[in-house]
Amino acid sequence: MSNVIANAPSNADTMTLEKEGAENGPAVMADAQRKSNRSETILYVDGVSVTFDGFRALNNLSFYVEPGELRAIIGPNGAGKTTMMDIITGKTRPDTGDVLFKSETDLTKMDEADIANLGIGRKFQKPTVFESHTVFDNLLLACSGGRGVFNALFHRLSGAEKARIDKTLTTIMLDDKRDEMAANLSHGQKQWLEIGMLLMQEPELLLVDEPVAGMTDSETEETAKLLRAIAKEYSVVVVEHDMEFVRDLDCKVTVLHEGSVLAEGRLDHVQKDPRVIEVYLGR
Amino acid sequence: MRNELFSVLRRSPFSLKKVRGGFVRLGGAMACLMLVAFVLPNAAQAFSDEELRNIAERLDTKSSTQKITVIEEMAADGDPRVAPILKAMLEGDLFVRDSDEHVVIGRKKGKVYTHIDIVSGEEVGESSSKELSKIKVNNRLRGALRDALATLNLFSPDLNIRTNAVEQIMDARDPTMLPLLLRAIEREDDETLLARMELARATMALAAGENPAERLAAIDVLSSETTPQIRAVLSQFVASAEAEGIEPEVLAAAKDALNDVEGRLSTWQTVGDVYRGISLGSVLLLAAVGLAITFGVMGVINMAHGEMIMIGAYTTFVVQQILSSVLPSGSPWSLIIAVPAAFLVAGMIGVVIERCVIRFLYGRPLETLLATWGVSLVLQQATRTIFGATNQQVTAPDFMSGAIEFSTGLVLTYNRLWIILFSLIVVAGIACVLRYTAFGLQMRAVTQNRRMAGSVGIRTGYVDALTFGLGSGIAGIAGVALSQISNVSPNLGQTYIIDSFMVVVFGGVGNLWGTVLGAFSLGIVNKFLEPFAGAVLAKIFVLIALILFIQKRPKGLFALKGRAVEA
Amino acid sequence: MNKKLQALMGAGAMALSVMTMSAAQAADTIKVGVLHSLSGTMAISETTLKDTVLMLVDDLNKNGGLLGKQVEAVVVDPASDWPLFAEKARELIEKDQVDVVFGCWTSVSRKSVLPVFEELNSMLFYPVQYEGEESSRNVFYTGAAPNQQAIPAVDYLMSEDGGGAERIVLLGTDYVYPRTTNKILRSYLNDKGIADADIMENYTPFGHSDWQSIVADVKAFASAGKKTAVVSTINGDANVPFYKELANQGIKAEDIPVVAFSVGEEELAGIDTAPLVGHLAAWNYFQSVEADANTAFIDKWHAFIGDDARVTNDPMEATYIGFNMWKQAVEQAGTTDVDAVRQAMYGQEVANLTGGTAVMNTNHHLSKPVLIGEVQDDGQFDVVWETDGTVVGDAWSDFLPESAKLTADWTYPWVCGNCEKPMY
Amino acid sequence: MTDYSQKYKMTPVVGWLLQDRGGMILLAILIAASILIPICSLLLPQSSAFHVPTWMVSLLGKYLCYALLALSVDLIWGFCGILSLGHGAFFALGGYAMGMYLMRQIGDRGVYGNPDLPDFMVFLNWTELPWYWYGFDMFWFAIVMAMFVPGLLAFVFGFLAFRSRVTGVYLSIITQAMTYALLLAFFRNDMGFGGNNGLTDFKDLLGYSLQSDGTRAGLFVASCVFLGLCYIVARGITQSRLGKVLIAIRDAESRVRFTGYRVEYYKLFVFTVSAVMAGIAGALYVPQVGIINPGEFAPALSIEIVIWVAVGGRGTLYGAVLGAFIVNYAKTFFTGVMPDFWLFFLGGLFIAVTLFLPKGVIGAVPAFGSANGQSFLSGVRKRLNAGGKA
Repeated sequence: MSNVIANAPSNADTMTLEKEGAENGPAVMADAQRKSNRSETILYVDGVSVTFDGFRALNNLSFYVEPGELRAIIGPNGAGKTTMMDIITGKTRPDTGDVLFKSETDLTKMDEADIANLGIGRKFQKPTVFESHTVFDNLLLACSGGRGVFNALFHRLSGAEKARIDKTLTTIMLDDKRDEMAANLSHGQKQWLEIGMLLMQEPELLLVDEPVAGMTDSETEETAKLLRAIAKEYSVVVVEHDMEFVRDLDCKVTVLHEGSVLAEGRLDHVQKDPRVIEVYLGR
Repeated sequence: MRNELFSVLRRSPFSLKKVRGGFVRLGGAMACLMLVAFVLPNAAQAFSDEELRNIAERLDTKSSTQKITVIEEMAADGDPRVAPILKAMLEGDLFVRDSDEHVVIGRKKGKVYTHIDIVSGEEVGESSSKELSKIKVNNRLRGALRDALATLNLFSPDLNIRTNAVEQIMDARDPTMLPLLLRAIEREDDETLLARMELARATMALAAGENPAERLAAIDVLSSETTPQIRAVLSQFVASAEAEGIEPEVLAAAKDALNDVEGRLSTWQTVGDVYRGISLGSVLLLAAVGLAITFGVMGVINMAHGEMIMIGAYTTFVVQQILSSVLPSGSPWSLIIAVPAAFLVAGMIGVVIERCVIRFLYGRPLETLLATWGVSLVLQQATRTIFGATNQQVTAPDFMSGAIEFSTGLVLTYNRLWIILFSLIVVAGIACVLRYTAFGLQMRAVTQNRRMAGSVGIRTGYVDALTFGLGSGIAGIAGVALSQISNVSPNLGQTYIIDSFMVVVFGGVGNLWGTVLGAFSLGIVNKFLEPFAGAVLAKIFVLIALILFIQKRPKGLFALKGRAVEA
Repeated sequence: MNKKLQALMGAGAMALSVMTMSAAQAADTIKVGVLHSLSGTMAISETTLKDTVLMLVDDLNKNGGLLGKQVEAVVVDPASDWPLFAEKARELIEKDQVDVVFGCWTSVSRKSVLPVFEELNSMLFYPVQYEGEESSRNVFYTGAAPNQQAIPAVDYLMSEDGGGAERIVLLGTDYVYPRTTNKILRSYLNDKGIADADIMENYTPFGHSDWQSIVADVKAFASAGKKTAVVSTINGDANVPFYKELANQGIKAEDIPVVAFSVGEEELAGIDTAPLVGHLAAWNYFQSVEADANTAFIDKWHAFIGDDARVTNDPMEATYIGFNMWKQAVEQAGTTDVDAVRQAMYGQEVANLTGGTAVMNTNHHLSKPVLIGEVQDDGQFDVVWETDGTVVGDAWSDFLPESAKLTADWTYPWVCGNCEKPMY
Repeated sequence: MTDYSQKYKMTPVVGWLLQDRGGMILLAILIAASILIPICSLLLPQSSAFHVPTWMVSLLGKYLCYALLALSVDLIWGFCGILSLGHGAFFALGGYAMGMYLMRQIGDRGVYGNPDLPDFMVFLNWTELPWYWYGFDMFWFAIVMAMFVPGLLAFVFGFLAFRSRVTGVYLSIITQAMTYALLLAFFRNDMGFGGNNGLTDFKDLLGYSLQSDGTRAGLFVASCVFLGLCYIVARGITQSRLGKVLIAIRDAESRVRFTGYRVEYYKLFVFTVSAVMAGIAGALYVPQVGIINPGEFAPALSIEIVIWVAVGGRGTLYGAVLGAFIVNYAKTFFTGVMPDFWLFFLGGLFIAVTLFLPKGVIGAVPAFGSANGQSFLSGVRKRLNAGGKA
């Protein structure tokens, strides 16, 4: 009963999708470098633009994330960070451009649930957990496995699932809160719980939107540690304002500005880029 | 297409005439027969005073047939004193005085009637209604009277009276009137009226015409005109011609003319549908626009919105009651005063509701539904307790009564025209308040980010109360307008509440222009469906279309896009 | 133990105590149930009838009551909610143990309570004109049946005095009364030689408020050259906007007369009638009729309600007739027992307010005169035509093939509301 | 607080029922009522102090149907945040299915004595039964239809609406539009459902006369049983992982989506189940009140249902049952006792409950405050605090 529902579209489907994407997209330049990039990437964003009522939120945005990579994305307000996340996770459809997962699956044609089941987890800017559920239930709901309606109706908790939940509870430092209502957690704890829920989904790619906003210094430090630990197992993209935190992450940084990539590289390298200085300090 | 429409417009002079239908009437026919025999236009005082008095006294009979005979006799000699008598009779002002059985014209002044002598036209006493017995008229008599008056008026020195008489004769389409009309045409020197007379002649000449040439000429005159009456004349002619056999070229010409007229009429029908749709839309808009603020801007699911409209309507009633002793009936002032009064009353009640109930419920939109539903029940019952459950009468001022009627059959009633205009003024007013005033700015600030607004020093509670008051007040103003077309009863609000929500949701919550466009498009769609599907099915189709439309655009016509929506 | 059970028990106890109380009171008073909506959509019409019954009860008590007892009115509010009508009827009969009920306005409310009255063998007086096609042992219909209203009205329209209409528009609200009446009328008109092409039928939803298109259609239909008249079975709320539109589009009574069966003085109270003079209504009663009984009734009504501006109307007279007939029948039977009163009802005569007498027939419908009135500019009607004598109300219309076969007669040896042959 | 490891070892149904104090009490009352009330009504003499009069049995039966209807609304509104303002439509459709069966049972006992056609069809000169009336002379078919038709409508409507992600007030308003459109459609005589007068004058059900006290008691018991069963089903749904997903959807719909659940399927499932329950309530309601007419589609009725739930306490299931009883009993009581002023009381009750008892009446009872509803209630309290500062 439990594994009836297929989560991802079949391979044949994704292949055709990919072909269409390749033909239609602007990336027909047949650039060898790109091709090789594509075959190795876990996330491939190319030439993506989107407009809201005349406002251009993303403008020909392209970047790539390799498997196992920890990537930080920074940028001033309105740079398009959250919109980019929306596009990757299927919440918003781009006007033009390609978004490929593991070089083969076209994400622009799928909806949130499909993308989530494909192995992309997302943490919101504002911590979003199920406040009316206990911490345990929050993790249980996120636990990978059948997402079908009847599957859920007749679901019985298995020992393996329980063990995984316990393990995650330890990872996110909420062991003692397992039966607490999520609504009663502190802001930082909610952030962790949300990260824990992502882990329960067993994703291949984690998108984390401002994980330390509103956290105390010690919490921020713990969070950085947590993310670095996670990054050992999964590919992680972190969007953040907090430079100190990004420095703590110690990873490659992409700077967004007005909907496109301004600079890319190590943090200290990027910080020396005059355009980045201009954007951050110039105004 | 545009040329065609243009030519249609050109060919149909916008002859503004007082509304009138009209058909062949037996009484009219007989009256005219007599006229043809005896009429002496401008004959001065054909009756002696005594004769007139005697003949008028014969009106005091129960039999309509006898009354008609008398009316015809009176009208036959074209005595100028007859017209006022017949006019009084038509208006139900002709009485028999019980004391001396004289026929007098009675003019009501307060509780007493002033008696006016029918011969001299002077006041000859007064009495209460008990001493007078009315000479009763029914619809048959009214028709006869009107035709008799028309023939008398055909030679009146007053151009307007003559014009009306011609229209009346044209409506009656009675071939026996033709000789009279011909005589009138000879004397007429007003160009416009002459054209109308020629047209009237053509309607009669078609059937009565002696030879093909006369008929073809008549058809030619008729085909230039676009009215439902002409269509009826032509189609009757075609039908009888086909049955009886007639010169083929005349029949063909008549058919062509009929097709022309029908084609132009159907264009006008479409124009009429659009107008009626806009008119329905303006009513929906007025009903919904207050809700666009309380629900659209503030997010309160305001089930008491309908009751605010009702309060506005009742305020109109009360204002009229208070002013009725001061102002003459038909004066526009009571309605004009009612507008700010309704705004204040409904607005104040709105503020009270906001302060006492709704302010505790911000952030719980669904619970506002329950509380305002309770408020609506209480307000309905309160109205019922204060004013009673029955309809109250709100009178229409003169400027809102009647209609502009185009000869093409299109009727634009004044009350609808004013309501369309009024709805646009109200919307423009709200738009200005929201856009250009400090209060509008504060209001937008509070609804977008309450906490932030509070911290920059806006008194959010104050703004909330005023905003809700504004929405309620505007609903009250809508009540003033709706009292002119609907019944003023405790159920008034319930009639409009569902439609109002549909309009706001269809347009997109929080968008004033969406509400405007939503109201007008729902109105027009409804009115276009109605002729085919009937009123009930049209409404069902509109509802289903709305449901399907929301599938297509889950946030209404004008939805905000982007991140802001769910933040 | 728990709240709900307690509440339940409480409800039960309350009901029981009310019942025992009413049993105790039954010795002293005769109870009359009043089942009219005081809230919701029908309150606008029905509230007046509740007040009428209260006035009649008041009057009766002032004159010494009935059978030496005081009469007590039990008023409930069925709130224009049809299943609630059935619930309240049951409550009145079983809990309050009323001897008779005056109530209902809409057909659906009557249909809803009918099984209750039949099951519990109680008595309902229904005071409103309706579509007929019903006969119940337990209901007395004191309003007009279609042959007491619609058929005479159409006769008048087609008569010389009425304008000699040759084309008829049947406008109605989309429910049973208009549908049935119009069906009967169509069949009747066909008999009279009016072809289907000259009949236009149009139905609108309840509370329809936008009449522009329909009035325009009527004008177009009337422009064909034949004298056209409108028969309106438009219900309640929708009438005010209809007449306002009619007035504004300038439809004059002498051109296209409109005769209505659901518009009386009360409905016109919300409209400025000056532009509507000459339009018609058919009823068994008009306030304007000059008769001593009527003047006395109107004065009493004004005194009771405390407002001289309030009008009287046909359903009020029907209530008046029904109430007095019941009173006489109770006096004759010497008891309020339903079966005895029912037998005493047949042949019972009550003077109409407008002159003449109304007689209760064994089909539970009245014989009454039919009046046609013209709207006047003061919101009243002026009678322009009336039947020579009284017209016997038909439970089953002669103009519907299936019902023409049926007879209603509740006296032995018939004792049947819908039989083709006598039953014994 | 709750030991999940313990809980999941038990037989699930018994397990979560034991956890559910309010539900246990409700079921106990239902069982007691279904035994005691028929006895008190049928066996005890009229004179007995404990005799329950027939009208009371019918009245309670009617309340039970309303309670089931409220339960169905609470299932979607309290647990999934779908505020349906058109649930009366499903109730009425269920009622019509039952009404059609009862109508067919009349047979030739109608006034026109036509064995094939109901009276209103004879009267409209219809010569044969419309196709959609076929099969309704069979009880089982009518019962299946009473569940299938509302379920199908809910499925189609829900499929469209949830797929397009129509949420919040937009959803509420289109459900209202749906029931309003059905109201207008059923008013039409041409629809073949008796127009405004609806279906009435029923004689018997499965051969038992509807006028007899025994049948009334039987219908009452059936109402108790179905309310109990539907309660158990509803509780089962809310206690399952699916129920947790529903609550999660209510609180944070997009989070659920990003967690990989197909929110629209979940909503569709629970919406359909709820509509089926409403249909059952309608089917039980009609034989007890003796009439079904388009008035049941009235948008105002659907709003009232939501109010029952709110008064009782949203998101608790038994609260909805309690709310339906309180409001309807108040209505019965006040319309009889103070017919001219009862709307003041009812309106006042609604305002007072929203202002002072945001968790409904059940939330005011301390023993229930901590049950399943707790999380919801604390959420409300928080929002109240946030909003109340204005």
